[in-house]
Amino acid sequence: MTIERNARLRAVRSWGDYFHFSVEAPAVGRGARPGQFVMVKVDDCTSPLLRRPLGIHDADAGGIELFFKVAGAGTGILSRKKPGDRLDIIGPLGKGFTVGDGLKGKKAYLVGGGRGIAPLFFLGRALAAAGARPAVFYGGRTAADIPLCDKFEQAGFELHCSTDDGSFGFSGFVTALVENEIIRAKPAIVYACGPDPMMKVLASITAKHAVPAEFSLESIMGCGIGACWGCVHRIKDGTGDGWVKICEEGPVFPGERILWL
Amino acid sequence: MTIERNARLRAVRSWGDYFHFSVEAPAVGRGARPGQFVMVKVDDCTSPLLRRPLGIHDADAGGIELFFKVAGAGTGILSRKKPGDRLDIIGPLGKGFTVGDGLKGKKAYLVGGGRGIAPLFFLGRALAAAGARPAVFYGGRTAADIPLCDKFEQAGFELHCSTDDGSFGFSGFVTALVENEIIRAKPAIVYACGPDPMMKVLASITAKHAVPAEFSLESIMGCGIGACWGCVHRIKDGTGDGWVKICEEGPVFPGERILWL
Amino acid sequence: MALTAKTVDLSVDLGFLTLKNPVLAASGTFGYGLEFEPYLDLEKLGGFVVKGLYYGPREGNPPPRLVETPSGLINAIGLQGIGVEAFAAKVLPKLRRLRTAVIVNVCGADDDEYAAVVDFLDRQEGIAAYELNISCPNVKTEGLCPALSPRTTFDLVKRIKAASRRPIITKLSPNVTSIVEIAQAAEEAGTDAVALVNTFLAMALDLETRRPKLGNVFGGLSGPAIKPIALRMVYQVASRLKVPVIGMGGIMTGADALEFLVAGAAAVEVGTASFVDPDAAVRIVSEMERWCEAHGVAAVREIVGTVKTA
Amino acid sequence: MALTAKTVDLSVDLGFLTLKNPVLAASGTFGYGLEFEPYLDLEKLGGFVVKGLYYGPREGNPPPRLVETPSGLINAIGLQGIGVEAFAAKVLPKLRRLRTAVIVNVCGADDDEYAAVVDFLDRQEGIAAYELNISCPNVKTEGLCPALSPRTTFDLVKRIKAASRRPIITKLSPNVTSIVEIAQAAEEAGTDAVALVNTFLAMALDLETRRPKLGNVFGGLSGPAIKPIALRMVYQVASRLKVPVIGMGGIMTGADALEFLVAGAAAVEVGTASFVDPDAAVRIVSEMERWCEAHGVAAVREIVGTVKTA
Ligand SMILES: Cc1cc2nc3c(=O)[nH]c(=O)nc-3n(C[C@H](O)[C@H](O)[C@H](O)COP(=O)(O)OP(=O)(O)OC[C@H]3O[C@@H](n4cnc5c(N)ncnc54)[C@H](O)[C@@H]3O)c2cc1C
Ligand SMILES: Cc1cc2nc3c(=O)[nH]c(=O)nc-3n(C[C@H](O)[C@H](O)[C@H](O)COP(=O)(O)OP(=O)(O)OC[C@H]3O[C@@H](n4cnc5c(N)ncnc54)[C@H](O)[C@@H]3O)c2cc1C
Ligand SMILES: Cc1cc2nc3c(=O)[nH]c(=O)nc-3n(C[C@H](O)[C@H](O)[C@H](O)COP(=O)(O)O)c2cc1C
Ligand SMILES: Cc1cc2nc3c(=O)[nH]c(=O)nc-3n(C[C@H](O)[C@H](O)[C@H](O)COP(=O)(O)O)c2cc1C
Ligand code: FES
Ligand code: FES
Repeated sequence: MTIERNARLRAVRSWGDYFHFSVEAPAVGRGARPGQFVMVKVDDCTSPLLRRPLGIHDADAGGIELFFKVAGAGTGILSRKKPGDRLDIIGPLGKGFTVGDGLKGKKAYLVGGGRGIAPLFFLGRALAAAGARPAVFYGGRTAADIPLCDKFEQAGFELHCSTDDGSFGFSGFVTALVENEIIRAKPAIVYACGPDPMMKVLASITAKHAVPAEFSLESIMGCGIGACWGCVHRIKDGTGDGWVKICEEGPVFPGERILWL
Repeated sequence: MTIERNARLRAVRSWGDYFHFSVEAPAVGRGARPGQFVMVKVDDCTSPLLRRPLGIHDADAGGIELFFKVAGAGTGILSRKKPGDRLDIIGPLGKGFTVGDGLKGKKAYLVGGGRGIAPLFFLGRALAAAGARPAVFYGGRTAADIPLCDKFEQAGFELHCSTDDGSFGFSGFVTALVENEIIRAKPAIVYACGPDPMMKVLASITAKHAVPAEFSLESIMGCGIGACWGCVHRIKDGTGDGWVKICEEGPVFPGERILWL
Repeated sequence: MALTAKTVDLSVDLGFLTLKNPVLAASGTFGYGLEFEPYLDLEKLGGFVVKGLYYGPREGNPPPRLVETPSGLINAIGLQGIGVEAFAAKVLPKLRRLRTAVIVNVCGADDDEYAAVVDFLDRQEGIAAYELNISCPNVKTEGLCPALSPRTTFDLVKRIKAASRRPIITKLSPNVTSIVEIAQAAEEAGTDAVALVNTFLAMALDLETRRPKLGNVFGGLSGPAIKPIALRMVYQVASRLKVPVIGMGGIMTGADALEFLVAGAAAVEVGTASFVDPDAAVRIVSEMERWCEAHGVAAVREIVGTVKTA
Repeated sequence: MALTAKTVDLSVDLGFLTLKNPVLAASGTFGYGLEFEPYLDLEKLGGFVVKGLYYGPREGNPPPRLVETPSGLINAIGLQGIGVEAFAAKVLPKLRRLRTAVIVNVCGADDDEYAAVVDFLDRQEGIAAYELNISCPNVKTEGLCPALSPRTTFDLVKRIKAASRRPIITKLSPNVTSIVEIAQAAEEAGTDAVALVNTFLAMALDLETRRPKLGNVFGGLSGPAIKPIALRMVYQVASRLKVPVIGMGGIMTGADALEFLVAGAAAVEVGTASFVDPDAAVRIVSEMERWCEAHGVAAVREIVGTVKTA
């Protein structure tokens, strides 16, 4: 958990509304685990006022990578940064995905919808390093929403793509594609990040097929460090359920603990 | 009075905190007279909220030039614009300096302090075109505050420079330099733009020597178009005095009508 | 789908006045209207409210009169203006020709002066309604004004309503514990509509000199900074009043204006935005129109007061 | 001029409590303090106010709980928290070790609960003072809270002050017609200090769904947007009260904090800024120190209440 006020933007790639940043930030990169996130200050201006949470797309000792979609003012300002510009980021934050030793040799399905693909590259790399056999399911509304297909393929991942409109890969929701594959070959675990409706469907699919699953949740965040109680989601614990802070106890939760509202 | 939302920034020059912009804005440039100003939107962000007033440094049928000093957030944002960026400007606004026919063959002194030099280049050109003999007095705190000396010289103006610290030209206030010259050779008129204290002193000098003078005043401006009553200065009229809108009736006023507070 | 040019009905009926669209330019931010002719077509507005008028000409406050704050503007103009006689002689003849609603913002140092202004204006033609400015924070000590108490609001509105031949819009102050209580007092006194909000009493200091940044020390805060509070007040008032509510406070875009309508405003006023973009009010009208088109809303009045909370 | 490292005396004396510097982290924006240990040295703060505590644990409001507005933030957390018993058992032992003032923000659904919280905490060690939160707009309908009336303020403060063995700081709401009147009621009831302002009652709508953006419909506005109003209120109150005023509302920089001191605040609290920069409060302390150095101010308390208006 470092404040890196002077992280140099090394390189920018973009595909329409989607942007990939490579950022020099050794202290953040060194500590990062898959599923964690950073809080990025987009501007010195007080509007937008708050930092924006972005998943860690990849990390090494030199820094981190980010992958984001322009969703509004904050990500819009961010998208106009140029290589050489400085970013002010805090991270790594939150608890990531569980990459257990027990996964060695086993299949793991990684399901990303749209910008939700962001943390799954880093996760896939970690799984492969741990000896698991990751397969990535990457869905979007249309072909333009899944720009990272090449990157995943080049990195040697088993990749299944889908588009809602059938413009690329499987035609239909990525959840249907995943269910087909679960039926064909049941994985040891499913990891997912994407819009709530997608994850809600996936939660019922994994429950139905009794596959353990972990989901990375989203919320508007005030602080990202557990201080404001702004980012809560309904989560079950031992005795009951309550509003749990995503930034601190998440953003990743086991499927069976999440109450979808 | 045009709103030019898409004025292309053609070129930028800078000297420390001072910036020179060349802006493509034909409709604004064509209508401009010396001493008028534009209102510039520095950003889409709501902070700073208001446009910033800047004098027209030069103008022709293709556009205008601006010359400004970074004074705070707004001019700071402006200073980071790059050639090719678009500016949103309104102008030309206000009433400018009087360039009367009666000045033919006569001496006119143009006195600029710091960023107050901005409108005097355009004025000097207009005076020369009208057959007057302009002499420019350009003062600053130190040599770094009078970066346009070369430009005025290259344009063929008679130029007198001063710095408060003596690092370039006459050592002392520009007002003292002007008074010396008025005593040597009384001009037909004095025009000035600069900080209030400078202009106040100059007003008493020109009054003492009975030289007509025109001063360009500054104020924080809400609208720049006479709608908010935010930019008033104490000005005498036929019957008495009152708070008069600088943006609409000025920014230039004859010396004898201005009440310095 | 091919859209014909005029699919959306933007008109709104305030009961006492029909506006061609719900957007009025707000008082004090639109001069006497004419200042904006180079930048927009005044007839494209629902209407405009001219700068607050006292009976006689007024000096206003010493400068500085404006200071910017984050996403806001504090003003302490102090209602400088030409007075009703000059207004009637020099301005009104030009405004009268416009096919748009001209509303006059009525001020007074005391109740008698409000009455005198209305009495004088009642004898002029070409005014659609009066907006009773009982809420300017810039004229008395620390923002004192009739709109701070239900009693003074009731008394003043009652007196002016009884005397006036024209509809009265009472403009409320946000600097109160219960805006609903004040609005209800105005309604009971017979106002034809309420307009809210006027500016928030505020100040700014220059740290270097330790002096107030405004000549008047206190001023009124407007602009996007206040929008969330203004919207809350409009929502609270609109659900409890029978007379129409005119909403304002930080409206910069068509979306902002539509939010005020959803919250219950029958019409809106655009203030500070006209300083940033002199054509803001007309842009906002067309942004509203486009939003309605894109969302299949045939008449903008359909969305008034449609907040879903269940 | 060569300056030695520690030329400026930053300490301030509130009468009942001496702070090493005038900067406190504000309640609800600083968790229980410990969340910030990775980012700043808690002992460099004048102190901090922990998140508001009810007697028992509290659920808080349904999400969404936050929405950004221009230069502002609306929150409707609804005081989710662990309650006094868990606080005393799990948090306080860690806070007690810190050499900085730990202030507890005390909440209650009714007067009895406030009293019960204070009674319980009175039996714990390591608390410098109580901040009586009579002004949270997020728990009852449309922002109702004791701080909206002088009567309820007086009664509650009087009762708690009589029962408490520790100093009481009463935290006031800005959602009132006369903040001075409420502050005076708190002073008459015996409060040791007042803190202002809490958040402004506000709302935001999602135009597409026409739903409130907050689960609780209403929330409290904080951040730079409110600073000009908060500063005005601090100035009004400070000149009329004998007890010290703790000022807050939109403080982001050392200059902002110094402005509140000039306006009359004896100390300040830093709220929303800690979300933007977790180390904001400590940065503000050092910015204040540097400003004092550069301006030859030997002790920061010298600038308290030094507005020049003549
Ligand atoms: C832990 C975490 C990790 C994230 N990682 C990524 C990532 O790697 N790549 C990426 O593209 N995005 C990611 N997001 C989402 C990203 O933070 C938001 O898109 C961004 O904050 C929007 O900011 P904005 O100013 O551009 O849009 P705004 O104008 O603030 O919002 C645009 C719209 O999105 C909604 N919104 C804003 N923030 C969120 C949010 N956090 N969750 C849901 N809806 C929201 C708003 O209500 C609004 O309707 C992540 C979010 C979280 C909580
Ligand atoms: C008609 C007119 C023409 C101008 N022409 C030029 C020009 O050609 N070149 C140039 O460099 N500047 C010019 N100025 C001044 C320029 O507008 C201000 O420097 C600018 O608006 C400051 O904005 P900012 O956001 O950078 O600073 P801010 O942060 O807004 O202000 C910085 C400091 O300057 C003070 N200030 C701000 N605006 C003014 C103002 N208008 N007058 C006096 N003090 C002010 C503020 O109170 C503050 O102390 C002109 C002003 C006017 C009224
Ligand atoms: C410079 C200025 C002058 C104003 N003058 C008046 C006035 O004369 N009468 C009045 O009722 N309101 C006046 N107002 C208040 C506005 O009409 C409006 O209520 C307020 O600014 C909030 O709207 P906004 O945020 O869109 O500006 C003035 C506001 C500003 C900024
Ligand atoms: C998320 C959030 C939670 C808050 N919780 C509390 C609280 O528990 N008790 C309290 O007295 N004030 C609470 N406040 C109000 C702040 O302490 C402070 O009064 C207010 O935010 C204004 O200061 P600022 O603009 O610096 O944030 C909260 C504010 C925010 C933004
Ligand atoms: S974002 Fe503040 S607690 Fe999670
Ligand atoms: S700046 Fe608005 S009247 Fe001059």
